[in-house]
Amino acid sequence: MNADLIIANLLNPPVLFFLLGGLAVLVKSDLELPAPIPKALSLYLLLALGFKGGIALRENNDGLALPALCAALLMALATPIYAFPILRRRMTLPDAAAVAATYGSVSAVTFVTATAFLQRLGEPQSGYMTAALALMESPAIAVGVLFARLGQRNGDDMRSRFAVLLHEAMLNGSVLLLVGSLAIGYVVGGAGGESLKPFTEALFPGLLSLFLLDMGLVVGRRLGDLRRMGAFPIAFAFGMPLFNAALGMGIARLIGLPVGDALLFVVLCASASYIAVPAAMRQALPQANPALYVTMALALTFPFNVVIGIPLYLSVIAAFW
Amino acid sequence: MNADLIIANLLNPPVLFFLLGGLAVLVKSDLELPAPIPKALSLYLLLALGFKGGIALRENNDGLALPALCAALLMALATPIYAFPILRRRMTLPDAAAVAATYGSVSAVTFVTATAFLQRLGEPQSGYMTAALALMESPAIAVGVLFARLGQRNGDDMRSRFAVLLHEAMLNGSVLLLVGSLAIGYVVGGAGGESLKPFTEALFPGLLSLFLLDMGLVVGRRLGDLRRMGAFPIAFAFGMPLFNAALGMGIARLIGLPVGDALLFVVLCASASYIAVPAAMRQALPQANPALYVTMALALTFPFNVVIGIPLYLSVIAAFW
Amino acid sequence: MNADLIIANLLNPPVLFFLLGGLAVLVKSDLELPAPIPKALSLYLLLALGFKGGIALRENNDGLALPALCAALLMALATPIYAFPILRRRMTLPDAAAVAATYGSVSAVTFVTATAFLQRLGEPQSGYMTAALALMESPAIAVGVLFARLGQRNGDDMRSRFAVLLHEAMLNGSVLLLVGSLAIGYVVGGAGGESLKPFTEALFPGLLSLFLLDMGLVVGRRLGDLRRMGAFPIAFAFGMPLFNAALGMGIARLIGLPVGDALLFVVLCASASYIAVPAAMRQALPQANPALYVTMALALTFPFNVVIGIPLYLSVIAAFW
Amino acid sequence: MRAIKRIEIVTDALEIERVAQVLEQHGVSGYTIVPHVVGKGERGIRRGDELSGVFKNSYLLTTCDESQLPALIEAIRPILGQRGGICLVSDAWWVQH
Amino acid sequence: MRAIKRIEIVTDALEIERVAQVLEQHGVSGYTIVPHVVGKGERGIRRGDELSGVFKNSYLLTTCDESQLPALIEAIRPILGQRGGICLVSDAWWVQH
Amino acid sequence: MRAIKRIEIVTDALEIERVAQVLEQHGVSGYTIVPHVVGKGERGIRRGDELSGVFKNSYLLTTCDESQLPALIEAIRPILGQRGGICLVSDAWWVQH
Ligand SMILES: Nc1ncnc2c1ncn2[C@@H]1O[C@H](COP(=O)(O)O)[C@@H](O)[C@H]1O
Ligand SMILES: Nc1ncnc2c1ncn2[C@@H]1O[C@H](COP(=O)(O)O)[C@@H](O)[C@H]1O
Ligand SMILES: Nc1ncnc2c1ncn2[C@@H]1O[C@H](COP(=O)(O)O)[C@@H](O)[C@H]1O
Ligand code: NA
Ligand code: NA
Ligand code: NA
Repeated sequence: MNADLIIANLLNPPVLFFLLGGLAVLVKSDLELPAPIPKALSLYLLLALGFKGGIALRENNDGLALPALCAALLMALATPIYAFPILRRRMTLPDAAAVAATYGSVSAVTFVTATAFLQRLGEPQSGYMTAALALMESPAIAVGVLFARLGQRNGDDMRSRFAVLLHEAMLNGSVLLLVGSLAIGYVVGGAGGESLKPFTEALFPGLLSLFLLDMGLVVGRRLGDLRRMGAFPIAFAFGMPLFNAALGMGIARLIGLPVGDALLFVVLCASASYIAVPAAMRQALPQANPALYVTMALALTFPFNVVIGIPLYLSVIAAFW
Repeated sequence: MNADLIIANLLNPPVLFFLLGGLAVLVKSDLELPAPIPKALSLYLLLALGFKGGIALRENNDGLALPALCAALLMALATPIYAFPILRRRMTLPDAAAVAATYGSVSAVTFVTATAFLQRLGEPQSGYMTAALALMESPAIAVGVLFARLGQRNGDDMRSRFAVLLHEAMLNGSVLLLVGSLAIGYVVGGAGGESLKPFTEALFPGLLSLFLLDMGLVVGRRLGDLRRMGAFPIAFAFGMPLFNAALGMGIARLIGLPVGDALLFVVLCASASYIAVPAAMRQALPQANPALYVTMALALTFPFNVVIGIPLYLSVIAAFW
Repeated sequence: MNADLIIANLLNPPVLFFLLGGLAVLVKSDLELPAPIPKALSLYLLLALGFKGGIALRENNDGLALPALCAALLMALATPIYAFPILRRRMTLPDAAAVAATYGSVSAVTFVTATAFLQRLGEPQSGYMTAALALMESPAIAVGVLFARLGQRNGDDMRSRFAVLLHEAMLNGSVLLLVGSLAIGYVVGGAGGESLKPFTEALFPGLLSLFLLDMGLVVGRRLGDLRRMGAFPIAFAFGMPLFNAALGMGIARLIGLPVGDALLFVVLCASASYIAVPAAMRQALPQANPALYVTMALALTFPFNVVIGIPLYLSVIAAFW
Repeated sequence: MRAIKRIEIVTDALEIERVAQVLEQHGVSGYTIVPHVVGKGERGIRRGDELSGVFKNSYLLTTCDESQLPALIEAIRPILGQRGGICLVSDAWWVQH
Repeated sequence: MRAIKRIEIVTDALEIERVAQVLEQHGVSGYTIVPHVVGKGERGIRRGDELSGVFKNSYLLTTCDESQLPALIEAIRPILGQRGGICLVSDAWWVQH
Repeated sequence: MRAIKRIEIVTDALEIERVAQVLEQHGVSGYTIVPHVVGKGERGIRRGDELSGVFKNSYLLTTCDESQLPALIEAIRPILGQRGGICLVSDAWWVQH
């Protein structure tokens, strides 16, 4: 693999700010972004991402959108199906279901970081990958909860919760903002979106850096929870992304996605959700332990992808494409 | 009227984000902008609006500033005077007074949206219209409370509250920030304000979109209150802006305002306050029911103006000018 | 001295917004920036300042960095040493120690305002001055607390607190963010930092204006505390900056700093801390009275430096260089 | 001053709406909520998740007559049983105005 | 531990300053305020208006000696009468330190 | 319903972590914290400093059995003695779920 890409990624300001956040927790500094700022930044990132994606979706359609979206949906549905039986051997039913959903769903921030990395490298990317991101947020949640339901006695109670869950998964604020902004970007198009560019594009790398600084703090604080975790979840949190990345690469090659889009697709497959999934699980599977599934996604898979995964995947793609 | 303008307005990103906010409430999504962000955005809009207005006021003085400001003051004072007797037939004294004040005062966000719309159309606008906005915020509050006082027994108590109210109305944070930024823009002028442009101008459409997304959420949540409201307040909330718009157009024509400024003036006349007025009424008329006057201004008049009113008024102006 | 510079400074939008904030308190307006926004703005300023400083540090090294940093460290250590005996005559031991630390440490906002002023005047400045700012935040705190410890009986308790304090002083969130951003800017360099420029540079004057608006409000609210303060603290709060500015100028002349850097160095010497010091003192010297040391730094020394001090120092420097 | 029962409930912020509905069904005149509190109990620490905004508690304070208490408690108990949290009852006097 | 009276007041955030002033006039040693609480009572739901920042409640906790109580209550009652809200009094023990 | 002791503590936000540790050392089952409250006491007004983020209080509510109370109070007292604040104890009933 290509050490230059790893270094290029490590010299990316957002990644460096992420590491700074982690360092701050390590040295027990009291640095923190006060309460609603991280939430506001994540809304900004989704809005900007969706809006740019919508404009791109309209302008550049190379016929690969449909296969890419189908592949995305497929991966989102398949991941929990093959992950669940593995997880179930070592975890309780609700925990296995929640972790399976976590890895089938995606991390918008990992995607956004890959996007910023491609932009630095001057590698083009398509708007429909943002649509793929939106598409992959929810299906795995439904699959995961379905597994939990099938395995449980009190089906009645679960049935009523299932409706709540579908609603929560599809109309979760983050998903809605992403999809809505995508639609708005599509509707107004490039000329109509010009006036928003300073907001959605010029500010993007800066606000992403600030957000990743906070992610570093959040991840750092979670690292303590790892001690209470067995070897299995830790192995899974690194193994699953690598497996999914390999699978994703094969699919991307088959479809014929260009390099940039292939990386984004792989990153979607390899990433795990720590926003949409906990929000839905709280409702649908309150028995699942968030200290397990959130910590795996957030403290292990997320930093692995952002620091090593993205350039690693890209260097493999570059070798095979 | 001109359907193209309506469509142009509907393709304006801020308006689309407003509709997205409304949609989010409709489908019961949990999308929300966390607590102080909307407030911070509204302060930003006032600061940027005032600052740009101040610079424009200094640079471009076409002799219409004084008549425009006099007309603005006149409309702000007259509106509650003719609105009150109509309202009093169907409402309690404090409610009628509060609603009269609401419609005599103005909505800065409606004004700002009209401003962004004109900018998209390339239609010029004058700095003194921002001064008119500032001028129209408070007088109607004083008139409304005066009516309530005249109709009430305990004049003594009201007298002491009247001083409090005048203070609240004139030195309300929003009004002060707008006027202060206007003054600062005027003092530093175009060259001195250059360094703030990326903040006050380039970011403006983006932050306005974000704020209107939140306004859509707020309005959507208020829509439920409409059911408990009679037909009269609803009719008033649409009728009054139309009447005031017509009146405002006549005055703008008489003074000879150019198209852009005429639209802004009409929008000021047609809009209703939901920030300055509640803040003052809480002190001066605690007996008035905010579920009535805030809901009328916010859930009916505001969306009507932003979505339909602005392009409608402009198309009429375009026809007569 | 040069009246033009004073006026140029007063026509600087950030300074005008600072005065607007003070005015708002004076007229009892309810204008306020809601809770975490000021904190978020201060984090932004530190991040942007550090990042820009790091890039500048890498690109432009004129051999003056080392002497400048040594001089900065010296002033930070010396100031509390000569300030403490003067203060001790009229104040309790903990208060004298805390005030000594306050004036040995620095105000990042004053520094940033000087930076913006230089930029308006087109005067160049070096990246290592930002490093000097970071370097001067903590040492005075250690010296101040050492004095308090030497004068107190219960040395044992103090010893344990001293470790806590050093940690707090060095790894305080603000200091860490500044130093971390400096390091990141240095590592990525000019080309690597290009993508963050709209965030760290274009927005800077605007967000500084917004922050200074809030500082005006904060200072205004503190002015009431001055009445309860004797003449001595007030005299000290003006005398110490002037003395330190004179001393700083001499040192800057000796080292041969260019005009811009000389001003920044003088501003560091003349400014007093109201963020890092209270955060550390709460832990290390809880007996010291914040109504004394914070009010001196915030309500007297800060506005003095921002409104009069910066142009005054520059006009003297301009005369002697 | 009238003797009343003072009830405090801490539970998941999401469930507090359901608690409030139960109160209204039982004719309780009013309540006050602190929307975001940090807590520790059997389910570990709950300080509100920074990213997803979930896992936070709310605190609710209300009052009722002694006669209303048993029915109210029976209605609230299952919610707490499902989602965790506590309910404390104490004596107080209501200052009439 | 010393027996004291524990007083809780919920009212319009704006009026809480006036309540605090009344407390100080009556020589009450200290108090604690939760600045922003959501409430429901006779005047409907009050959750703080997002735009104008008005219509929100505050919660105040304080203590006094039994002897101070009657005068204090008489002073607070009119404020609550005008603006709404509640005042609860209960028994507690103050842990001296 | 089981009779328990209800304990409320208000002190510097920084010290509240130490108080929580003490509670856990004494086997207290749970607690709830309002992280940021405004207060007035012997040390003047504490409303949280806007710039440095210091000088703010937290409020903690917890419960214990009558038998645990004396030891708990002895452990908390020195913290309050050093940093200020109050500790109130009252009677309540715990609603079992
Ligand atoms: N003894 C207690 N005193 C005060 N609050 C408690 C207590 N036990 C539990 N809580 C609160 O109730 C929430 C849920 O409790 P649990 O279901 O036991 O995890 C906790 O997060 C605390 O906020
Ligand atoms: N029974 C109650 N228990 C707790 N809080 C109450 C109660 N009644 C009223 N409140 C609080 O007092 C505020 C004003 O009450 P009201 O004047 O009745 O609308 C409400 O918004 C609640 O926060
Ligand atoms: N009588 C009281 N009632 C309620 N809270 C109090 C009381 N006395 C003190 N406090 C709280 O305890 C904090 C510290 O008190 P002190 O150490 O007396 O300054 C104050 O800021 C208040 O929040
Ligand atoms: Na995935
Ligand atoms: Na109007
Ligand atoms: Na200094």
